[in-house]
Formats: sequence, C-alpha cells, structure tokens
Amino acid sequence: MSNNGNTSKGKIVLGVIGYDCHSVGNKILEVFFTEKGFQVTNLGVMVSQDEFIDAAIETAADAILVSSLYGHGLIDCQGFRDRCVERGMEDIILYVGGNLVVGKTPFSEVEEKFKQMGFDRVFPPDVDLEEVARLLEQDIHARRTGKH
Amino acid sequence: MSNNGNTSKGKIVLGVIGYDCHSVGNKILEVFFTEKGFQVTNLGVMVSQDEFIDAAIETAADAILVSSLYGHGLIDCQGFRDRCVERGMEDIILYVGGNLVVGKTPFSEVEEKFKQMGFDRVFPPDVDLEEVARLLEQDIHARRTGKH
Amino acid sequence: MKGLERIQKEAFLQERETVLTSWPTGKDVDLKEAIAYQKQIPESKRFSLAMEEAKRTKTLLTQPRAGVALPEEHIRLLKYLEVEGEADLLPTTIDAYTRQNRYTEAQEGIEKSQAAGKSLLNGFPAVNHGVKVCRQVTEAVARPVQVRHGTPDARLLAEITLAGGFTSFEGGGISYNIPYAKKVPLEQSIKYWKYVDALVGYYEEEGVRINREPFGPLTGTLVPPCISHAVGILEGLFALAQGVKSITLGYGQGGNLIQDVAAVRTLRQLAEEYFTSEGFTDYHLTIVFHQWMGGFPEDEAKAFAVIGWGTVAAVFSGAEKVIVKSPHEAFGIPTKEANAEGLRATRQLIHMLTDQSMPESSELTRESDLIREEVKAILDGVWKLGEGNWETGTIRAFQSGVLDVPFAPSLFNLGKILPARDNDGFIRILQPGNVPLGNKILAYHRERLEERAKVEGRPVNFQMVTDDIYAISKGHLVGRPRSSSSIKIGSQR
Amino acid sequence: MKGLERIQKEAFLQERETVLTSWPTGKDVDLKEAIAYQKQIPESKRFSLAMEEAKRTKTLLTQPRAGVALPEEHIRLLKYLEVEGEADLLPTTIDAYTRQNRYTEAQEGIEKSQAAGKSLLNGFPAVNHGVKVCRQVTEAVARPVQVRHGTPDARLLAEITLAGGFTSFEGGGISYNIPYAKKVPLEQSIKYWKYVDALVGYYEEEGVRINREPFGPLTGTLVPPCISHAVGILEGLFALAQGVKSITLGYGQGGNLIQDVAAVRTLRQLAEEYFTSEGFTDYHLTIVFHQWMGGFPEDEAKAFAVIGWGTVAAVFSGAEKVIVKSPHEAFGIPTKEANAEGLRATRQLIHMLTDQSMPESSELTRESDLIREEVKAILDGVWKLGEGNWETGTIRAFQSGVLDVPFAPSLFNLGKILPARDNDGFIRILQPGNVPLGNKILAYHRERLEERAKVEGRPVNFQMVTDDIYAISKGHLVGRPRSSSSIKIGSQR
Ligand code: B12
Ligand code: B12
Repeated sequence: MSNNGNTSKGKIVLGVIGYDCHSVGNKILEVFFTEKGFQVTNLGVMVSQDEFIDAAIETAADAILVSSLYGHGLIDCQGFRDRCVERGMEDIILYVGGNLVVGKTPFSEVEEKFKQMGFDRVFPPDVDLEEVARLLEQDIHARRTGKH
Repeated sequence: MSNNGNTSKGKIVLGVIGYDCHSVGNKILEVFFTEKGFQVTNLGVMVSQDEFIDAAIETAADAILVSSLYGHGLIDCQGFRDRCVERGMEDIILYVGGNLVVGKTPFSEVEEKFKQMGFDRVFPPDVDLEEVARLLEQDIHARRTGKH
Repeated sequence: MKGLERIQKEAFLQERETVLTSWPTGKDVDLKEAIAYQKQIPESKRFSLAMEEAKRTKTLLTQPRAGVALPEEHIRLLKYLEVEGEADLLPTTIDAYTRQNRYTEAQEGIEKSQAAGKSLLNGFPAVNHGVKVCRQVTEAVARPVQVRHGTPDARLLAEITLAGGFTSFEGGGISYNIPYAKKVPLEQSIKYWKYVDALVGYYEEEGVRINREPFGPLTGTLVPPCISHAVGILEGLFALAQGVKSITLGYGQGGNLIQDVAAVRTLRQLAEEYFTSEGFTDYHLTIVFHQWMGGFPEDEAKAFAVIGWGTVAAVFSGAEKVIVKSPHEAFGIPTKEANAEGLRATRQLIHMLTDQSMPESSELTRESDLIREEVKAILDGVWKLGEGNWETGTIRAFQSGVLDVPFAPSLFNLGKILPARDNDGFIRILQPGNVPLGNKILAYHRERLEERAKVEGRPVNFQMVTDDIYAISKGHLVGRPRSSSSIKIGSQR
Repeated sequence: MKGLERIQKEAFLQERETVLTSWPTGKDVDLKEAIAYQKQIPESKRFSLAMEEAKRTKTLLTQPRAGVALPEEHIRLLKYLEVEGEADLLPTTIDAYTRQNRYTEAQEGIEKSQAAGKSLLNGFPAVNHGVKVCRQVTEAVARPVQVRHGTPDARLLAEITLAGGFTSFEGGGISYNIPYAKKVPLEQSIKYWKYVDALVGYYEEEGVRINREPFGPLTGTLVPPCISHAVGILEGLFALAQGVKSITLGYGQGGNLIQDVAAVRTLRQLAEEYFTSEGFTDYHLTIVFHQWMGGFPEDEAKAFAVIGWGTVAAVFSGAEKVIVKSPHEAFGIPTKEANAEGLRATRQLIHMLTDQSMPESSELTRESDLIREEVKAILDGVWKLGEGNWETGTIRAFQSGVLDVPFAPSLFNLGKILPARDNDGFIRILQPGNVPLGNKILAYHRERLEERAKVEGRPVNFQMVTDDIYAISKGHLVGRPRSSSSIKIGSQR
C-alpha cells in the first residue's frame, strides 16, 4: 500500500477478485497508479467482494479497480454493485479489467455483460494504462463535484 | 522418358502446362509412375496444349496427366478437351493436378471448374499418388475395354 | 535418506479418513479397488512408461493444457487434442475453485455452465465429478492423462483422480502454493503434499507407478533458473522421500536459448546429484520444458512465433516433454482448435529439429557453471537453516527469503528478489533480497545488468523489470526503453 | 576487373531501341526523365540505403513476396503488408506470363481478372501496366519497393520498373534462367542480364543507386550451399562489372541451423574475396536469407513452425534481410491477411532473437571450412573453363556440368547432381555429376550419407532424395523411411 502524498488525484482500491492468483499485473497496476499520483490501497490477489468494500469504506475510496484474469470474472463479480449499494457505497466508481471471461470472446460482449452488472468501465488486458489513468482522474473529478 | 517394358499398365504423357517452371513435382511424378509400371513420356515443364496432344498421338497414349502449379491453370487449360477432340483424341483420359488456381480455394470449387473444362479427374497437391495410380489403372482399363 | 522422513503408514491411513469425508464424492474412493483398476490400465496409457521411453529414445513428447467444466465436453476436447493436435500426452487441467477446495463454487460453476451451454469454469472440476466420471475421461482416450492444477491442498483431488485412472499428478508443496495461493502457510501445503506423495508411494508399493511432476515455472515471469531449480530439487526430494519413483522436474522457458539449454542440462545433473547424495537410487528422472509462461502477444501470428521459439529451446535443451501454449494464450482458455494449432506447430518443429543439436560452446559452459554454483549456494543455505532437515530448511528459507520467488502472491514468500534481463536477454538478478548467492555471483549479475543499462542509457532500476515483464507480449525479449532499441527500421512502428 | 568486360555505352544505347519497341508501353520510358524522377524519391524509400543501414546496425529487415493483376488491388495489398504486416521492405512480384515476355497472355490475364473481380494472375504484370502505373504503386507506399520475378529476359521489365520508381531489381542471368526456364540458352540470358546490369550501372553513373539482388535459392529444393554460392558470386561479379554498386546476395534456408549459419557467413566472406580479387572495391554487399523455399506443409499451424525456424536461422546467420513465407504457402498465392501473418510471426521472432547470437563451435567452423573449399573448387573449375573469362567459364561450366543445379527445368543444365540430407539434416551431395569437388570432399559427403543409410537400414539411393523432397511438407527435416524414425510416440501418427 502506497501513498503519493497530498497531491493525490484520488483514492483507489486495487485487487484481484475471487480465487484468482495472478499477481503480476496487480503489482504493476499498484506501481503505475501510485506513480500517476493516485493514493493506492492494494489488496493483492484473492480478494472477496466484501474485502474490496471494507477497504473502500475504510479508506473513503473514490474507486475500486477490480482485476480478474483467470476466467471466473462473471461468477466472481456477480452482484458486486448491489453489494456496494447494500453497504452504502452506491456511488463508488467501479472499474474492472483483465481476461474477464473464459475463452477468447469479442470485447464488446464482455463489456456489455459487466456494464449490466453495474461496472462503470470495463477494460481488456491490452488496455493503454495511460488512458485508464486519464479516465479515472476524470471520473473521480466528476464524482467529487457531483457531476455524474 | 522411360519405359517399363511390356508389363505396362498403360501409356501416359506427363508435363507442366503453360509457362510454369515448377519442375520438382514433375520429376517425382515421372519416377513414380514409371515405378508403378506405366509407360511414361515426360515432356517436362512449360508444355503447350498442342505439345501434350502431339506427344499423346505420337505414343498412342491412354492418358495425359497435366500439372499446373503456378496458379495460371484456369487460363492455360481452357479448351484443352476441345483441342483434343479437334485433333481426334476425344476419348483420351485427361487428369490435371497441382496448385490449379491462384490462391487458397476450396478444392470442390476447383474440381468443378476443371471438370467442366473436360478433365476426367482433378487432384490437389497433397493427393496420395498411390491412389492416383490405382484410379489411372482402372480408367485405362475401362477405356481399353470400352467401358467408359 | 538423510534430511527427510517418510510419513508413517498408520498416520497416513488415518488422515485419509478426514480427507475422504471432506466432500461427498470422497466416499467413492476405495483404495484397493483403485489399485486393481490402475493395474488393468494398458501400458500405452501409463505416463511413467511414456516418459521412460522418451528418455531412452531421446524423444520430446508434446502435452497441452486443457480442461472444461462438463464431462462430455471435456472428453470431446481431449479426443480432439489427441487426434487433431497429435498430442503425445494429455492433461486434465483443474478449475480454479477446485484448486482452492471451493467445491461449492465449483458446483455452481458446473450448473451455470450447463445452463449457459458452454464452460464458465477455467478447468475440469474433478472432485465434484468424482471417480466414475474421471474414469470415463481416462478411458475415452488412448494416451496417458495427467492431472494439472495448482492446488495447495490437493489431497482429495489426488485420491479421486488416481482412483479415476489418471497416471500422473502435477504439483508440489512449494510450487503449488507460493505462485498459486495467498494465505496458505508453506508448512501446511508441504504437509498436504506429503500426503499426496505418500499416496503415490502407496500405489507404488502396490505395484502401480504414478508419475509425479513438480511445477517448474512458478510464477512464469522472469524466474531465474537457480530459483526454480532449487524449488524443483527440493520438491523432488520430498516426493522421493514418500516413495515416489517416477519424477519429472520442470523448467519454464526464459527466452535466451543458451540460458534455457544450460538450465535444463543443469537441472538434470543437479537433481541427480542431490537425489543420489540423499541416498535415492531407484527413481526415474525426466525433464519437462514449458513454452514461455509469461505474458503472450495478442496477435496470433506473433503467438505462433513465441510457441516456435519455445519449441526450439525445448528440443535443444534435451527435455523429454514440452508443455505447449496456444495462439489464444493472451486472451483466454483456448478453443480446442487453437489448442491443437499450438500442438501441431510444436510437433512440426520438433520433427524438423530432432536430428539437430545445439553445439557445445564456451557460453553454454559458462552459463551452466553459473547455474550450478547458484543452486548449490541456495541449497546450502536451505540445508543450514534446516539443521539437518530439508523440510524445515525449506520453510525457514522462505521465511527468511533465502528462497524467494519473484512476483509471487503468497504472503509466505518474502518477495524481495527482483529479476531483469541483461543485454543478451539472460534473466539476471537485479535485487537478490536475501537469496544467498555470494558476492562473486551477484557481482557478475550486476555487471551484466550494468552492461545493458549502459547500452540503454538509463540506470539499472525497476523500470527495466516492468519493461521486461511486458517485453514478449509487446514483441521483444528485452524490454528496451522506446528510443534505444537496436532494431532501427523494424522498431519505428 | 580481370575476367569480365563492361558493355560499351553505345552498344547499350543501341540495344535499348530494340528493347523499348518490343511492347507498346516501352515508348514511355525516357531515361533522362526517369533519372530525374528517381532522384526525387525520398531517401527513406531507397532500397540500397535501407540495406546499408541494416548492415550498419546489424538489423534483419523483413520482406514479403506479393503481386496481383490489377493496380488498385496491388496498391491495397502493399499498403496492407506495410501497415498490418509491419514489413520493412516491399516487393512487387511479377506474374509468370510477363516473366516469359508473354505480354499478350498477361493482357488476357488482366482482362479476365477485371471480369472475375479478383486476380487470376500470379503477379503484377508491370510491363503491361507501364511506367505511370508503376509510379502510382511506388508512390503509394512509404517503404522501398523491389521488383521480384524470375525473368530470363528482363530488359524491358527493368526499363519500365526503374523508370517507375522501383529502387531494387531482383534476378540474374543464371538464377533467373536455370530454375525458371526451359529453352532459353544460358548465353542468351546472361547477355540479357548484362543489359539490365548496365542499365543499373547507367543509373548509378547518373547518381541514382539501384540495389541488385541475384536470386539465391535457385530451385529452392535441397540446393547444396556451394552451388548457390558459386552462382551468386558469379552473378555478383557480372553485376559489378557493369557498374552495379549495391548488391545483395541470397541464400535459401537448408533447414539445418549450423549449415545455414555457416552458409551465410561463407557467402559473405567468399563474395568479398572474389569481388576484391577481381579488383572491385567501392561496392556495398549485403545478404538476404530466404525462409524455406521448398514444399511447405498444408496445415497452417505447421507452416508457422517452418516460418519460425526460417527466422531463427535468418537471425543467427547475420543476414540483413529475410524473405518471408506465409501460412498459405502450400496452397496458393497468399491472401494479404495470410501474408501479413507470416510477416508478423517473423517480426516477433526477429525481435525476440535480436539480442541473442549463435555461439561459435567446432561444428560451425567445420561446416564453414567445407563450404569455402567447395565453392573454391567449383569456381576454380569455372575459371579454368573460361580461360580468363568468367562469363565464358559460366556458360561452359553449365554445359559440362561443372555447375549443376538440382531439379532445374532448364535444358541448359546438366541435371546430374543429386543432393540428399545426412543424418543430422545437412544437405550433402549424393551424386556429384560433373561438379569438380575433389575426392576428399566427396568422400566426406558420402561418408555422412552412409551414416544416415546405416541408421535407416537402407542403401543410399534415390528414394532418400524423394523422401527428403517431401520431408518438410510432411513434418520432418530428414525424409526417413516410415519404420525407422527416431521419434517413437510422435511418429506413430
Ligand atoms: C503468468 C500466468 C500465470 C501464472 C501466474 C503467476 C502469478 N501468481 O501471477 C501461473 C502459471 C501460476 C498461472 C496460473 C493460472 N492461470 Co494463468 N496466465 C498467466 C499469463 C501467461 C500471463 C499473466 C501475466 O502475468 N501477464 C502480465 C501482466 C502484466 O498482465 P495482466 O496479468 O494481463 O495484467 C494487465 C492487464 O490485464 C490489465 N489489467 C488487469 N486487471 C485490470 C483491472 C483494471 C481496472 C484495468 C484498467 C486493467 C487491468 O493491466 C495489467 C497490467 O498491465 C496469462 C496469459 C497471458 N496474458 O499471456 C495466463 C492466463 C491469465 N491464465 C489463465 C488461467 C486459466 C490460469 C489457471 C486457472 C490455470 C489454467 N486453467 O490454465 C491458473 C490460475 C489459478 C488461480 N487460482 O488463479 C488464463 C485465463 C483464461 C481466461 N480468462 O479465459 C490465461 C489468459 C491463459 C489462457 N489463455 O488460458 N497463470
Ligand atoms: C519450389 C517452388 C518454386 C521454385 C520452383 C523451382 C523449380 N523449377 O521447380 C521457384 C522458386 C523457382 C518457384 C517459382 C515460382 N513459384 Co513456386 N513454389 C515452390 C513451392 C515452394 C514448392 C513446389 C515443389 O517443388 N513442391 C514439391 C513437389 C514434390 O510437390 P508439387 O510441386 O506440389 O507436385 C506434387 C503435387 O502437386 C502433385 N501433382 C502435381 N501435378 C500433378 C498432376 C496430376 C495429374 C496429379 C495426380 C498430381 C499432381 O504431385 C506432385 C508430386 O508429389 C510451392 C509451394 C509449396 N508446395 O509449398 C511454390 C508455388 C507452387 N509457387 C508459386 C508461384 C506463384 C511461383 C511463381 C509464379 C512466383 C510467385 N509469383 O510467387 C514462380 C513461377 C514462375 C513460373 N514461370 O512458373 C505458387 C503457386 C500459387 C497458386 N497456385 O496460387 C506456390 C503454391 C507458392 C505460393 N503459395 O504462392 N517456385
């Protein structure tokens, strides 16, 4: 867990959901978003929905960035937004990225499924992280200024 | 040009049609059909329709085996059967094989086109030559006994 | 057997009771019947024999990874890989819920897959399916089949699949914990795996040989050979101590041909040395080479290139088996077609290279010597920490970082070691953490990395590591900074 | 320049008249204007500079083969290969009618292609399209473009394409006759190509450098390196004699890595030696490596493997350019997609291997020495026959079989030489015909073949040759008899 000081662009919680052990991308995301000036709480791999939400509440996070690489993304992420609502975090920004479903699938299909589940943005593994950082900054700004 | 003596299964003329220089397969076909007991007249590469027919007439051949590898097969083979008819060889067996058209094309399409042009049998490059020898023996037998 | 103890048969049989009652399907395992069943499996389907034959004839066998949620679909998949993929050996890859003993979630995955009409699980949930279904799988194919997974506690999985006719079982107490789990103490997983090895030892005593294969590549990402070798040798010792006789140690491709060839050679030599000096003699050792285990390029044509290079290294290394990737690797679990494509590309190259060999060279000798020294330094450290016991040594070594796997998710891994490539693409150690390699060796690693840094005009730092992690997926071996690539025209794109 | 004469400028200019009037489009060539046109082509599109830069930076450039009947479609194709294929250099492959100067048939092909809405020609009929369309093609792309063909009499083609903005021209009086024609006397084709080289020399004198590339692979089928090297060096000498300054000699992959690396190294060294000793000094020499030029496997995954292996050999050989095959090779002219796939697979491997090198070894030295001796023996023979003139020597050498290309269609090639692979996959000489290699060398070849024969339990004979011709397309390098393959499990299929 790292903190880039008071110039923070926002507070985010990172982690890999479910029983997924893929730790390499997660370590890179931590370093990347920290360098970009976000305050990062990294929960590492094998994180449950409630662990994500606990950490988000505890740190008063603006966004949760969920990774899923191993293919069980659909099952593991089901009801994530509902759970956030239940726990009073209805307006938290939810991003999800990685190899989200089992097998090579057109990304538009994947995106739609996860958007239906309440994720604000959905990313394929080859996403340009610079672009994600820009979007995240925007989204956090919009959330803080109540513009979303 | 080789001759396997009087046990011949039939007389055939071999060659690569048009302006096609692919000589390797042709050399192999010569060795193969000779070993199989056919009397082979091999005209080599770059053979015109008339050269094929001349050789067939001269040797009283049962069959002409045309190769085309370089893609111009459709253009080069056009009217081959008609030319045979014109020159009094209407009942000669005509086989064609190789990479007959430009580009990877479903073989059934290729086969149909060449059959329409009057070829009795059409073969892809990966044909089992043993099978061809069997068919050729049958076809020659049928032709000689007037059964086709 | 100096530094290890064999599990007591009574203790083992007692533990079995708990294991078999941990999920309903466990009750169908009858060890006597299972042994009888295993005995009637034809020799042509026995994994250990295929591996022995490969070693004898200097053949490289191909094996894919593959597993889906539902039995019929799984059988169709394996048959396809056998016929269209020309696979020599077959896998059954287990889903990730089963790997974490989450049989309830696995059941949900099975049901959802049935409903969806396609697999929503990333593998075959063998425990939920049980012994009978496993036998249907292993009986449906002509080749030997292995269980491939990543399970810290694989006791029930082993019971069910061995009774189910599988003749080889992948994994180990270190290699199926540190890269695959977060909160399982190493002591625990080593204990669980002692059970698995003892079960295999039990089959062995009863005349049924089961092949065991520790998972060599670990996190698959820039793992220095000395680290995975040390782990593999330790897991080999653990297995032999419980009566395992057919053992296959693994190595994941690094990407530099010389390092990869040196790695496989030294793995074989070192394992023999350590095994023998522990007093083991009547075992059969073979080596499996994994095609590139890190991030793949998305483009399928480029993925074929990576698969090809892995095959070249596998052949020249002299391994007995190669684990094959597919052109879908970067995206998701491959379709059966894509999986077979990877296998056929591999097959073609194996055959084209089978009559060729890597010539001896000073570079190869240098690298082999280096790896040998490194592994000995690490295992010396482990032995010292263990005060005469390899198991204790291993646990303490991970605690203290004497053994340290880069990028691993486990809380029981120190995670201080950092690898990076040198200017020729060899994987070197940038930060040793507490791995006791000694100053001479570390200076050599540093020197090679400084050489690269100079060429790239930047300091040796973490950016290099990140660049190297992405490199192959972005089309390179060494992750150069944008401006300094040595390819001029080619890299302008 | 001892053994060669430069064509007289007057004679050359006179011959031009005939050439340019041999087909209507010839009249559009205005040499002065063409030179001015060539001079304004940006440096980034000049082939010779790209090759020089590749040599300086030790880079391997990729180039596909590609050509279709109609201009718009051809431009689309090249742009696709440039962008999606990441090709460093572009080709324009000429159709087979144009290659035989059958412009009437080519015209028919253009028209039928227009009618069919797809290319019915196996290349781009540049002569029929003329100067203006050629300029449209070369202007449409960002990379240097080369004319690739197989034309015994390429005088008009050269006139039109060089005026059309192409900056490199493949071929030679031997290499574009013997493998590509049947009835064209060698004397004729060498004369025609003297004209082409003189035309390039003319451009050179006027300050425009055109790259020239003799066709190395010849029949692409088991050609021993000494044969293609001898031909390449002779064609290099012919070109230099006419004032060519940028020359790229070629070699087609044999399949054994050591032989391929040795071949490229020796080709470079020997060419430098012969060129210098003929008094040429201010030329620029580079080497092009062709991925496997013989029969390909039909399966695309397997074809990718062959492409990959060709890339490995190309990188390790140190060539400046690699000519890339596609996964459609066994079937037909590739689609642009398939062509780009071959290019991208090649690109990935080049980048992954760029930081690696083939270590020195005794095998490599042995093979290099052997090739050097062989080439010298052959070229000594040519020189003797020529009585002080390389051109005469070449013509007589082919007459007598001192130079002999295996499996060639030309009536002016003796066709007595027969190659076959030895037990390690090296291409050896089974029947030397009249190639004067000397007893020691021939005994070595024989010995190596006998070694294979022993392993296979059959005599050294023509069956081996046939088996070797098919081998790669059937998934092997060495064409073993069915029963004796060294791969056991793998080959049972
Ligand atoms: C290395 C690896 C492993 C290692 C992991 C070691 C470790 N502890 O990390 C090992 C060998 C242990 C492993 C195991 C398994 N793996 Co794995 N693995 C890979 C591999 C080859 C590379 C992953 C990697 O590290 N990439 C490098 C990093 C930098 O990239 P990344 O992980 O993609 O992360 C980046 C992006 O995805 C993105 N991103 C990720 N999350 C998020 C979130 C947000 C919000 C955003 C914006 C971006 C983003 O940014 C990250 C940084 O750039 C991939 C395939 C590939 N990509 O080539 C398969 C892959 C991910 N594994 C896969 C599978 C299935 C498994 C297993 C289940 C085994 C199996 N059945 O084959 C087990 C997992 C068991 C478990 N419990 O989780 C599948 C997933 C399939 C699917 N989704 O359909 C893949 C795709 C391979 C495949 N084609 O089959 N694996
Ligand atoms: C070697 C080769 C060359 C060599 C030929 C040397 C020589 N003189 O023989 C060189 C390099 C010179 C060459 C040149 C060209 N080639 Co070329 N060549 C090949 C290659 C790689 C192998 C051919 C070969 O020798 N195979 C081995 C022999 C044993 O097999 P085979 O030729 O297929 O013959 C067997 C079967 O086809 C069958 N068969 C053949 N005829 C018949 C007839 C009957 C009746 C039967 C039953 C069976 C049968 O039996 C034969 C023996 O087993 C093929 C691609 C491939 N197959 O991988 C391309 C290929 C044939 N060439 C091709 C082309 C286009 C050319 C060129 C026009 C250049 C260009 N545009 O790319 C020029 C030809 C110029 C000309 N005037 O002809 C294309 C044809 C494209 C198409 N049909 O769509 C191919 C398919 C490559 C490709 N995919 O683009 N080529």
